[in-house]
Amino acid sequence: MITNMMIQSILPQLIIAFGLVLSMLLIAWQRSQRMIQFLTLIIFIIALVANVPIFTIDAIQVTSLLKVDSYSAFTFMLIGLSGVVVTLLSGKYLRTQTEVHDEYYLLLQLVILGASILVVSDHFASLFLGFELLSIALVGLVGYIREDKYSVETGFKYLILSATASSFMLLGIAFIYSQTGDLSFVYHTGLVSGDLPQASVVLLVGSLLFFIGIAFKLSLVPFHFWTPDVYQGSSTPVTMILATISKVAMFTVLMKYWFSWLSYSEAGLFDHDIFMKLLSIIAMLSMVFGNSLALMQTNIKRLLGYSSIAHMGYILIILMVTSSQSINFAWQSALFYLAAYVLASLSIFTVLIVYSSQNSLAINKSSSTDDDITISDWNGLFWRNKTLACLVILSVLSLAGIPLTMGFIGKFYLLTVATQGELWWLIGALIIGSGIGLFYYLRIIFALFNTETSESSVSENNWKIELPVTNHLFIVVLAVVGLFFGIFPDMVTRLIGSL
Amino acid sequence: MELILTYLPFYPLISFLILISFGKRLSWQLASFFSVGAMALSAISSGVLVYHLTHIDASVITVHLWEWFNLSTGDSASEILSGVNSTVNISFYLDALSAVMISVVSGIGFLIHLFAAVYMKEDENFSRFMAYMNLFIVAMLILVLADNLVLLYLGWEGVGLCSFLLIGFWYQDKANVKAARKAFIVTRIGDTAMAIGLFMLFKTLGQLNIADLTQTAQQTWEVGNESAYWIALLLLGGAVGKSAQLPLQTWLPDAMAGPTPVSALIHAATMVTAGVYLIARMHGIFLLAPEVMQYVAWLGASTLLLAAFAALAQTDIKRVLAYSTMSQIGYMMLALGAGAWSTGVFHLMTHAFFKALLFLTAGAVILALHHQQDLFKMGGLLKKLPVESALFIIGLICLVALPGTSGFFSKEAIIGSLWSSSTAGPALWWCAILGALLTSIYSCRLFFLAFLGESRFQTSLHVEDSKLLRLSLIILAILSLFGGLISIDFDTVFPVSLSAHQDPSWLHTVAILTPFVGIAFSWFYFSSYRKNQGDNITASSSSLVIFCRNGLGFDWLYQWCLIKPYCALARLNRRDMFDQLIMFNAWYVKMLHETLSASQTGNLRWYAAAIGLGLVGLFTVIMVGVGSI
Amino acid sequence: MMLTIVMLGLLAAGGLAWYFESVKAQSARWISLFSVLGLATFFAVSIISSGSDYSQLNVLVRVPWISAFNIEYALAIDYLSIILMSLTFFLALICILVSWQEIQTKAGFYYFNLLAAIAGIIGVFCAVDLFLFFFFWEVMLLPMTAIIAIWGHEKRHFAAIKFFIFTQVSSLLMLVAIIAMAYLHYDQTGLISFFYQDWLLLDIPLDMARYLMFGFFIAFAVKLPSVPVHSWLPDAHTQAPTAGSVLLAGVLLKTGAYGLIRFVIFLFPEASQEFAPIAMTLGVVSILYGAKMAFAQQDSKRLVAYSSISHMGFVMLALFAFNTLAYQGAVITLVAHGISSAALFALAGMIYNRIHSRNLKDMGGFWHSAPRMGGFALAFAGAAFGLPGLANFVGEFLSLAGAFQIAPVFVIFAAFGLIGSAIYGMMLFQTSFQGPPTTVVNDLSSRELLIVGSLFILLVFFGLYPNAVLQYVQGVQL
Amino acid sequence: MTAIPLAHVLMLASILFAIGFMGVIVRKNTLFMLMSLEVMLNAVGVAFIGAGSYWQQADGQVMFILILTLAAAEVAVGLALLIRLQHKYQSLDIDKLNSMQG
Repeated sequence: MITNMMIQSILPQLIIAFGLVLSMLLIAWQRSQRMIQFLTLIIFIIALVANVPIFTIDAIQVTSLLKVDSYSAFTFMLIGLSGVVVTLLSGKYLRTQTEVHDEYYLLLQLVILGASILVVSDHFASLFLGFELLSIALVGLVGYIREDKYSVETGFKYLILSATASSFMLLGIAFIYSQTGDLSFVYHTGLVSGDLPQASVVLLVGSLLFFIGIAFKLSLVPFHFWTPDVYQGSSTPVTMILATISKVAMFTVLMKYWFSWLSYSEAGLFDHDIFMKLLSIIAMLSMVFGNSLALMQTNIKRLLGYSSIAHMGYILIILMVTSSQSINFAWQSALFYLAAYVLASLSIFTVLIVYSSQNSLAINKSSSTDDDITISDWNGLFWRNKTLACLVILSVLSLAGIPLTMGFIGKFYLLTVATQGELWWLIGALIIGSGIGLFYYLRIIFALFNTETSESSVSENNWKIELPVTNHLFIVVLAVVGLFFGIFPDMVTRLIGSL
Repeated sequence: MELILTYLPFYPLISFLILISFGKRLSWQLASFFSVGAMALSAISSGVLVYHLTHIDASVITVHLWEWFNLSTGDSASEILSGVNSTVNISFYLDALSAVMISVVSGIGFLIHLFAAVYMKEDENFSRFMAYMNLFIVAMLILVLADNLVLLYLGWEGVGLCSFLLIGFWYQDKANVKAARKAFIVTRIGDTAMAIGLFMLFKTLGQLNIADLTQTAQQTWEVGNESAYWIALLLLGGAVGKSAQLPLQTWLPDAMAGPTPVSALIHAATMVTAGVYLIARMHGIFLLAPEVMQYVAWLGASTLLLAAFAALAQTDIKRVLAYSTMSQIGYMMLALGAGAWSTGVFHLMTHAFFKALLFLTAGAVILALHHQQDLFKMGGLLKKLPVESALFIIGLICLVALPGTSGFFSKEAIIGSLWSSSTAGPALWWCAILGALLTSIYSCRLFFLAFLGESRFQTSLHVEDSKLLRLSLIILAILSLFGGLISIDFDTVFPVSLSAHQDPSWLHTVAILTPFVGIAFSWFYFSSYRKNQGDNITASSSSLVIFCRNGLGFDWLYQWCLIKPYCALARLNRRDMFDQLIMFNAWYVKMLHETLSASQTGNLRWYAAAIGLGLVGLFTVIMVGVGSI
Repeated sequence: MMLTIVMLGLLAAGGLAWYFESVKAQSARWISLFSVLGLATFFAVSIISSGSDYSQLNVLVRVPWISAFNIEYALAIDYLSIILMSLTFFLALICILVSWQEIQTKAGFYYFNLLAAIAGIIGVFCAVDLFLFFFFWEVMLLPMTAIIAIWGHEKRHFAAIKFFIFTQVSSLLMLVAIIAMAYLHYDQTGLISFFYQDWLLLDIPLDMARYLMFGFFIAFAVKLPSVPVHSWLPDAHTQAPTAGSVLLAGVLLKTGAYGLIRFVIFLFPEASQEFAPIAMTLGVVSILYGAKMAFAQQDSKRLVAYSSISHMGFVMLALFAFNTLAYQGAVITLVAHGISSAALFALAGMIYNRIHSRNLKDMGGFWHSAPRMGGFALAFAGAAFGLPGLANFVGEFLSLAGAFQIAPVFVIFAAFGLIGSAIYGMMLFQTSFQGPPTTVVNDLSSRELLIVGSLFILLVFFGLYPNAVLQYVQGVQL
Repeated sequence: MTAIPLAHVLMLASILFAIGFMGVIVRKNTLFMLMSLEVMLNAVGVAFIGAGSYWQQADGQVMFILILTLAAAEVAVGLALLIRLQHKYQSLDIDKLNSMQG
């Protein structure tokens, strides 16, 4: 029985799907990059507007496939906003190319659709749909710019590995299904097979396989290998998608699954403790390894790839919540952390895009963009353009979890969860990881102030970077938002707290 | 009277401030006027104060300036009960003992300032020199006037600092710099012991006011009390450092690197006797620890002998005098150890007179010889510098304590007090006699080498014909000769010694005769020095003599036991082992980074395999987990 | 309100300085100077005119900040914070004067950072909501790190990173302890609270208190710094520009001591008592090790940095003696060391400006050409080795005399530090100012004379009349 | 006809899956890698069908159809990339693609 309420609750997804069709029609009618970009933007904004009322509703089950609640509304907001930013910046980025790239926006919309389905899915089938929509579209995007020297390599790596990972995930789902006879996340009594002597072991293995699929997308150790290469090889807006939309959607669905799964363990069918240990090991490894990997990295995009490994390790702490009472708080923490992480990533990738487009304009590079920005390219950026540099500083500090930024409040949430759960080992790893992380974060910041080498290497006329007003405004907005929520996080925490 | 006492240290302080702020801009006249004038004011004030103290009424004058800090532990109830006054004040306390000290400090100080004004006239940093001298007087006056041990400590460190500054006055010479550092650090070791003593005093008695704590200690502690023992021992440590007694005596000979007036003022007359003053001042505690008094006596005796032997072998005129100072302070310590407080202080005073005279005269000689200090390059000065020689002879006869001189009175009194003292005894008496003998021998050696025989130098003499200079020397000479007649009444300060025992009658005779024996011995033994012809005498280079000349090997011992290990330790650990331990973590992370980076080969098949490996790994974890449950 | 105005004022002044420097060169320093002067006066006037008794914490502001965690913007001051804030203001002025000529590049941004750091430090001294405290604690680090990293010497990046990582890692431990405390409060009262005075009412089980105290202790011990977690300090001090060193040594280290007093000793009295032997051992080791290391250094600023470690060892020893007298000693040592180490760093900076080297081997005989400088150098070295009459002596004396009541053995060992300090103090002074003259240096300019003169006068003032500070901390019961 | 035990189906699926995965790891030729991926996906399909028949539900088959779609989409993208690879490197050797490291 489909009610109005249900329609309303999945309205954002419907809007995007409808918009997708509309976009294709538009392409058939007239190929114009500007128009399709505008349409995409409109679609995202409408979807975001449609998303607003969902914040206030209670959790609502839309068929057995989807479950919409305010948490998913919040993550959808994050995804949608990231989509908007990506759309805006893609315009900048693609305009430096010669061809008309309307498929790009289609793929982008597909990614957002996949992600938005993921966050509301409550069933393995819908999860699978969303997951694959996201992955396949991303593969398309990752290898999108054909002229780029890395595009084939990146595309292949992402394709093969993500397909492998999704096969793992599917096998896991099949194992789980074979034991529970139910593809929905929530446990329904009496459905467990008595056939197998060690039902819980198969369940465990199935869960493990399923988790590997997600862990791959979240680039957790030891499934992180693809991250730096794909981050580096993709065009920057796509990397931005990988870093924000994909991560947010994946983590949300993992949380949904995991907290529903608590019901299995409460029924004694699933050995939560072992899995918990497994997760802690993965989390600790990710924190330490991710940060260590980034330590001496000079390529900024690779570095951010490594740092995302660590961040996903940090946020995994939230899954260690055992009692169902604290699930609410765990959700809040996760949402805040994700919000902070998304904002920081968006900011720093924005700078990357603006910087490289500015740079390529200045140096008059032809079609192929050179995205291999290293830290030393940013030497003295602070003296060349304060706004850009300030945004970098803010976002890097946020990633490092230093006060004045949302990242700090996010870390505070995480530590609160960990302290409440008395997860001392994880706290230890988090502190060590942050300590290591500071090293490369500070390296970036110091480079911004470095005056020694940059002045000589860059000729005088393009020493100062002048930004177009729109870019400038955009960057200022990002910085102000980041700073404002960093100092007065109350608005966000209240919003999250009310969910 | 209080007012005069209050202002006493401020005259030199003001002079110091003027001199230090204007520096080289002051002419010689002005600089001398300020510094010597301030000293004259101090000297006059001291005179008035002493007169007042002895002839009018009070046995004690105190003046309270302001509260420095409060040592109360906040637990006021118990403090009121115990009646402890724990404030540490900037207050002055003048009794007979400090009166002697201020008159010595400001009186002799004045004379030496007068001398120095002439002596240092040519130095380009004249005003800085006089400023330091003035500052020294300030610190010394505070030291002797302090009514509590913390203020005393202030003066104590202050004089140490000035001594440091003045030894290193000619700072461009590395040797002087080293000597200054040595003096400061060695005395600092003693000071630290003293500081611990203060902490202990405060812990046990709850106060640091000298008069009060002496009273409290004597009321609450039995003789032989353990706390008193330790406190006295620690205070002795301070005194030993400042007064250059064993085992912290090594700095004094090197301190002669400073200008001669400095040696006279600081390293002969005043500062080095601060240790004696401290023990005399704290006699109340020492009386409760007779064992420590014995230590004091024995330390004094051994220093006395050691320094005398060392003096015998010196070639530098000032170093002879330095060892002689050390030796004479040994006498004072001996007296203190024997409980003859007043004789110790008396000797302090007479010694200040004649040793200042000796140093200043030596300074005049050195100046005349163009800064030649080597005894073996002097000789025959008696004829060439008759006035100086006469003055020097006066100083020497006081030093060897020929009857009638001031040194005679004080030294005989010390020797006389030893035999029957409960904390000294015949053995120490013999030490003192031996010391007296040695004193006369090295004095004669000094005299013969420098003043008799043929002159062993070529240069013409540079004669400073200054009346002021002569005047100060002559006043000192008069004081040295007749200072023994000054009688001081210490009854209000020290307990009256009970000399119930009757000493054997031959003791006095022996004591009086000893110097003559020494002189006679020298007359023959050093005859070559006395009547040498030309330059055929040189310093002996036998190993024993060199051993004595080097202060009996203490420097060498400390060099190897303390300084070298400390420097080696510092050098070894220059890079800070804790830092390296911590930075080792950084290295470890870097290794991890490199290992992990190597795993990022960019090879797709390896990445896929890694997923498989990860799966296997996690699978193992799960299986182990399941198996273990 | 008053403190908020002060902090915002400092930030605003920093912003103005930054802006106006680009409009008119050399304006930043004047703006900073006058704004700090003005705000300091404002601070002093409001403290005096309020006429209240600050022997207990006076809560000045308390407004909700992050309601989800019941975090408040709460500021409170007592005499301890007022003393340290006054020191901060004074040294802020010194810092500006010290930077007057030294900082020529990017001066606007420099003064912004300087003032921001000072605002953060003021915040640390008055925050009583622990989250807010942590916030300020971190915020003051950022501009400080920037000062080291941008205007520092040759190895500035390394030093800045080291400084930042040390403090950050240790303060994360503190953050965990803070959160744990807040939830302890929740367990006991059903309400999360980060408010200091709420915490004082808690009944903390000893076995928990041990760990919590340790979390706080680590952070403050790093900041203090205490051996064995001191090694950021020599690097940071050496590489920082003069004003950076002055600020670091003068005030930043004091935040560690302040934290120890307020958040370790008063919050966990029993656990700290229990921990005292270890802490005192650390204190003594710091004293001796710092003195020894100082002696081994060739770099003048590094030498002073190690001497700071030694001095802060006295503070640690005194604080954990749990004795009123030692407590007073610790407070006066804080003030005295703030002034004296600032003075030594200022001097080292002045020498550096003249000969462009910090190596003691390049120095010697400066007295010949710069007697005034030599005189002050001697005075400040004297302060460092505890010359009576200067403020440090009072601090050391009270600390040791107080601690001796409790732990004589520790104090006897600590007293060896007095010898060690004399050794390095003498070495510092003699190798730079005595010996044969190497280079001719200019004597102090009038601006420099103002700096060292005012520092010296304060040292003497507090040395002879320490009651100016002590009267405010006398009644404290530990 | 006795039903095949679920355990056997799962085992078969696992073995097939492992074979496919090994194929992905060991084959250098990109085309074979894509084929191995197909094997993996089909192994999953077997598992789903087996489980669906065990539970007597259509869900398993539905999932299988979805998987088939996925496989098709993946191969489509994969082949497109393959052509580009051939075009660019004149080879299908996957090991040539390692320009990004470290």
